[in-house]
Amino acid sequence: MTTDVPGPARVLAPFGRRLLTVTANETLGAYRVLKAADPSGPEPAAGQFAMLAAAERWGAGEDERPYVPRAFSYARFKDGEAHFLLEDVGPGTRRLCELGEGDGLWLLGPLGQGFAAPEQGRRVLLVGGGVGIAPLAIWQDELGAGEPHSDDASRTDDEPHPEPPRMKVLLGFRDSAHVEGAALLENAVLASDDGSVGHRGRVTELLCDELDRDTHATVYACGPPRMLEAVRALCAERDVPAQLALEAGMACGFGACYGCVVPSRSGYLRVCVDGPVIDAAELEHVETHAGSPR
Amino acid sequence: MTTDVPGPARVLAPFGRRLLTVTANETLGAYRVLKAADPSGPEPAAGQFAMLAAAERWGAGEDERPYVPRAFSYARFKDGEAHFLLEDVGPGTRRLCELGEGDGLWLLGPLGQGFAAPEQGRRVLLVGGGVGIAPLAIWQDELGAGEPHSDDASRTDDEPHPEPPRMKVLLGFRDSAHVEGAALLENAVLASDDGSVGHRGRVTELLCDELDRDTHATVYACGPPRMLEAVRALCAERDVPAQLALEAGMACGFGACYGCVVPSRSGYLRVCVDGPVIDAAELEHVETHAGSPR
Amino acid sequence: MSVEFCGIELAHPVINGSGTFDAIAARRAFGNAIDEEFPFAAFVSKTITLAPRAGNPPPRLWEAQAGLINSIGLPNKGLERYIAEDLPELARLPVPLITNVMGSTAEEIASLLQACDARPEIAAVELNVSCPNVQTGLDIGADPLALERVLRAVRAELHKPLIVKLTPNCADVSACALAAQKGGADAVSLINTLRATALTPADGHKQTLGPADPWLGGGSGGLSGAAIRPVALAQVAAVAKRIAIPVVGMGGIQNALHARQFLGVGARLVAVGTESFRNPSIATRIATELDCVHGPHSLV
Amino acid sequence: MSVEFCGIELAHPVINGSGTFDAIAARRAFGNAIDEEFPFAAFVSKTITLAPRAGNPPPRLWEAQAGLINSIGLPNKGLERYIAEDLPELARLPVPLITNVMGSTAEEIASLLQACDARPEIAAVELNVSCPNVQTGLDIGADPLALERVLRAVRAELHKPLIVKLTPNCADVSACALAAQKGGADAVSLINTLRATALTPADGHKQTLGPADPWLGGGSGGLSGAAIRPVALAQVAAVAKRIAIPVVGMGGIQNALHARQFLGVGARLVAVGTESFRNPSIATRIATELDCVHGPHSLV
Ligand SMILES: Cc1cc2nc3c(=O)[nH]c(=O)nc-3n(C[C@H](O)[C@H](O)[C@H](O)COP(=O)(O)OP(=O)(O)OC[C@H]3O[C@@H](n4cnc5c(N)ncnc54)[C@H](O)[C@@H]3O)c2cc1C
Ligand SMILES: Cc1cc2nc3c(=O)[nH]c(=O)nc-3n(C[C@H](O)[C@H](O)[C@H](O)COP(=O)(O)OP(=O)(O)OC[C@H]3O[C@@H](n4cnc5c(N)ncnc54)[C@H](O)[C@@H]3O)c2cc1C
Ligand SMILES: Cc1cc2nc3c(=O)[nH]c(=O)nc-3n(C[C@H](O)[C@H](O)[C@H](O)COP(=O)(O)O)c2cc1C
Ligand SMILES: Cc1cc2nc3c(=O)[nH]c(=O)nc-3n(C[C@H](O)[C@H](O)[C@H](O)COP(=O)(O)O)c2cc1C
Ligand code: FES
Ligand code: FES
Repeated sequence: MTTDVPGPARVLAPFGRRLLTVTANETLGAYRVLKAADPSGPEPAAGQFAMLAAAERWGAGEDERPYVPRAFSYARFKDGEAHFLLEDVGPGTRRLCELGEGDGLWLLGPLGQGFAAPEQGRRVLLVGGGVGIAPLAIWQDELGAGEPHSDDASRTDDEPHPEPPRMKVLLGFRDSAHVEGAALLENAVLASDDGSVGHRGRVTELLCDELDRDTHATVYACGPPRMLEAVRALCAERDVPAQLALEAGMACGFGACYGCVVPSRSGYLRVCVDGPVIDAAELEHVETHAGSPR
Repeated sequence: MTTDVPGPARVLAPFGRRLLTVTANETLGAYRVLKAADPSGPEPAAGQFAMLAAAERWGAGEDERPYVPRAFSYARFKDGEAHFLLEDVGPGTRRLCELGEGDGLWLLGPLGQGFAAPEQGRRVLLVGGGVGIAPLAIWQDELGAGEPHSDDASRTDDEPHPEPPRMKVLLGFRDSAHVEGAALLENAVLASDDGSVGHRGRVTELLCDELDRDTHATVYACGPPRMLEAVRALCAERDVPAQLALEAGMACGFGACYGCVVPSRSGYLRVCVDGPVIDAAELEHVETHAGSPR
Repeated sequence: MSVEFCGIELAHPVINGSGTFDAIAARRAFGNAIDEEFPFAAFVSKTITLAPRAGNPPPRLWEAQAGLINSIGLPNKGLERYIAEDLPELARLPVPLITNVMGSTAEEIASLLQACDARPEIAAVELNVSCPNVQTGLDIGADPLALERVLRAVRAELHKPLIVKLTPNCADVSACALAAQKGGADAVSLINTLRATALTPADGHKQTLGPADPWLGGGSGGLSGAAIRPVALAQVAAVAKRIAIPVVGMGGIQNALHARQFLGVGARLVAVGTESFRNPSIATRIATELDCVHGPHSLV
Repeated sequence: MSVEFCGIELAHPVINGSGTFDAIAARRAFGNAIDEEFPFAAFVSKTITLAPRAGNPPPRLWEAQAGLINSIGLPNKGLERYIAEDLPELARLPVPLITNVMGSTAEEIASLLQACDARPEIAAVELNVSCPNVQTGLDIGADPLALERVLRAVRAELHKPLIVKLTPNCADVSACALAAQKGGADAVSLINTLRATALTPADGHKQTLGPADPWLGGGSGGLSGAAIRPVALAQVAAVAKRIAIPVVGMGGIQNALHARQFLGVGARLVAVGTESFRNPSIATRIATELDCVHGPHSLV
């Protein structure tokens, strides 16, 4: 749903997990887009996530894992349907990737702290790596892609809507199978490690070029920790505000276990309640060993 | 396969479990008949059993059980295909009942001590209760049902075959859905707890009548411990030899864990190596609390 | 339907395990819903120490077969800030508050108890003598004599119920429970996590033969969840048989059947820990099911 | 590819856990195949005591989540018949024999060691000081001082390697391992099963609230299998760091990855127990895979 004014960055979750029904599981190159009907669930803020578990056979994989639920960013929320972008990296994601229409999905969410609106006038740079593009997609939905949207045409209210901020989308992927995930966002400039599509090399090289051109921007980034660390460093050097959507191994997702911490200037932060979106200025560096898969 | 002379009561198992392919899973009233191709496996002796586990999702049921494999009597072995009669009583049997054609099945077997041939001239009484009829079916196959078999007609060797022993088959079930399992044997006289088919009451009442008529018989029995105890007592009072196929909770099936014991006159016996078929004379009583489901 | 525990009236017999539910963080995530639908009959706070602790470096979690290994390292803001910042928040909860504390000497414990004694928001104190994640030298909870001695030294500081949270990593937990009773405990709780470890997987599922690299930032940790339930049930049964004071049983409880087993072997209350991570409102469901099927818990 | 263990040359580093494989029963089930395809590099026999023991009444097994609880109760024919009847059979195995013994006093242990010393069929002795299923009063294995004292008293009776099988049900297993080393052990093995229990399910999956009825004939038992692996790995790592003598690591090992983890934290050998129940030839597969992927185990 495209709204021109971003909502609050933290939407509260109902207490207790909900049993949703999977409506679709679509292949998107190397990824899957899992969709589930969540008619009673609140619309999440961009950058928030949910804890997911299959209703059946969760505790059934290789080595009898997964046991605890897994965290996934909302990639989109449309007409009471939640979309998640999944990459199969282990038993939990594998099990979720297996789900089909009609299967049950436990969801707890929306959780965590989402993206905050850019400072008026600053250009928006969305920087995503791999499956980390997911929260940027829903953020683009919220901010407006900077392109006309078909459903905007049907709007009849005559209130003036603020101009959507100028936006540039920079996405990096491993190879051409992964690049297909970029379809989740509009108007993306691409990089690939193997050069199969777009710039051969890292997405942070594209970011560097952008910032060299003009630092009057707010950066929103999500991806592997090493990429986020590069983004952080690039922005810090240039005094560009950046919001990073971090990952960490999680058990609960709602601040109960203290398991998902990353170091910050003010001590350890729990990614699930203090993040996942964290102001880059709070971090001395991005922890690369917090138990996330990348 | 009908052979007129029963083979040895213990056929050795190859060391190591084998991965079989399920060829059929047929409903038989309240039971399932699971068939799997075992081309390299030896033909079991009647009364022997195998340890079975599904190749996938064993460790995946309710409460993450089953964990160890489960014991099942061979109900039939025909042209390199093993048949098992299953009753769903818990997570292990449930998982096996779910298997379909083409699914993988781990099998270790044949294991244990089977039935010994009857003393020359004695009438054979097969007494089965519920899913315990399974080993009696393969035993009837071995002994010959006392009826002409179609494949006997094609025999061309001109050796005289000994007369198959006179045989009576007495089977008891809970209700009409379970009675359908009787189709596994030929010429059975039936009893049912609810009187829906055959004698209303216990199969041991039929046995009692038989023995009152003529004690010159050998009894082969398999079923719930309480039934076996009644069989044992009836035969002991009348000096009728009886072989009982016992059950006990098992972890290994090959004598390794000492978990499957039942008390006997000479101390605890391991049902998996000293049985499952045990001469009733060795038992003071049939243990009812050995961890079997009935 | 309510249950009496050390003179405190609880609505049902299900509480949380210390360190497995943060009511303040839950309010951030779920808003007022958490107060309206609070799942536990009492709230046990995470272990508090005199001085603030940062806790262990990440990673702090490892998922095991039917269990979870944690190496959290008891991060907490320290007694002073707990009282100043957290107590007012926790006082708003609709259930009694049990504050869990840990000290490495009798003096430290005495200070912690004194401070808790002075605060009316706190209904009872749980003393953690068992946390395997922290290097306190020796676990006093594992040595019956040391445990009794420490408790005798500090007991007078607290005029409220004192629950001693035993360590399961000991030779004879019922001897430790008896020592706690002799030392003046009003109740014991168990089990805490079992000492455990996990190694870093080298390139996916291959593990090199070289010297092994521990996964957890803290080096080793504690195992909780379903995997430990048979051990927990044995320890709770052994303890309940040996002592007269009430027992809080926990360790891998996932549903009402499990809760009933712990109550059946003699626990007065049960606590849910790791299962709340999988299903945050599971305690409500357990309490409801305990109640539906079997009526008043006074039966126990 | 072979590995040296207390002066004994083994073909690979995988042996069996005592009481989890019966070579004589296996011969009845599998015939000579068992000798030709024997999966272990040495065979450890089930615990033998001076007098015969019947073991516990059934049921003796309970399946837990990713684990197994047993309450076997150390049934065995006693030393005399073991030597007369079993030794000749076991001597036919293609691998060295390690006889596991248990005694409740130093005198009993001394007699057991003397008898084993006299038999050339026996390559080494494993002394079980840890079995939680049997009421020997206190487990000597859980008390470092008692353990060292007993070992000193008996060590001279045996002129062969002595492996002490530690109990995991103790406060500090590495202190016990050190005591074993001081007492004259040539190696230690761990972990034995964790004390655990299970209750009889009342009408299917409902459990009544009344006093709970233990499922196991022996009342309580010991947990083995996958569920205990994180605990086992932590104990083996702690012990290997503390002592100089070799360590036999076990507890929930199911595949070569797990074996490599135990070797990685410092075990010289690994033992497979419960997993053999699920797959009797798994040790062969583990040994092969250890070998294929990583070459000589002398690397360890
Ligand atoms: C806020 C947030 C948002 C996320 N959004 C997305 C998303 O939109 N899409 C997406 O695909 N992913 C997302 N992730 C990552 C996702 O949660 C993980 O990929 C997932 O949890 C992996 O689970 P698994 O069982 O498939 O793999 P695991 O086996 O759990 O492996 C994943 C990584 O965890 C570590 N690991 C391995 N074994 C264990 C173990 N036993 N215990 C603990 N750690 C282990 C390793 O580092 C491994 O690479 C997000 C994570 C967070 C925190
Ligand atoms: C030699 C032999 C031959 C057999 N032949 C057949 C056959 O031909 N067909 C057939 O259907 N069955 C047969 N059985 C019985 C079959 O093995 C059991 O029904 C099966 O093991 C049950 O497993 P489950 O997981 O379905 O049920 P479980 O949950 O294991 O329950 C079965 C019974 O085990 C006990 N139990 C419950 N929970 C546990 C637990 N956690 N741990 C241990 N015990 C528990 C209870 O008494 C319960 O009723 C045979 C058994 C033996 C020993
Ligand atoms: C992540 C985590 C953190 C914990 N923190 C504490 C703690 O701070 N203090 C304490 O006494 N116990 C702590 N525990 C132990 C639990 O309270 C409980 O005793 C244990 O987890 C067993 O219960 P369970 O299996 O239901 O989780 C913690 C457990 C976990 C899993
Ligand atoms: C059924 C069973 C019987 C056992 N019997 C003995 C025994 O007689 N002596 C002994 O020292 N250990 C015994 N053990 C312990 C094992 O040797 C081993 O230490 C333990 O099971 C952990 O390994 P695992 O998880 O691989 O089974 C037994 C274990 C099981 C499961
Ligand atoms: S995942 Fe449990 S505190 Fe963040
Ligand atoms: S099942 Fe293991 S000894 Fe019989």
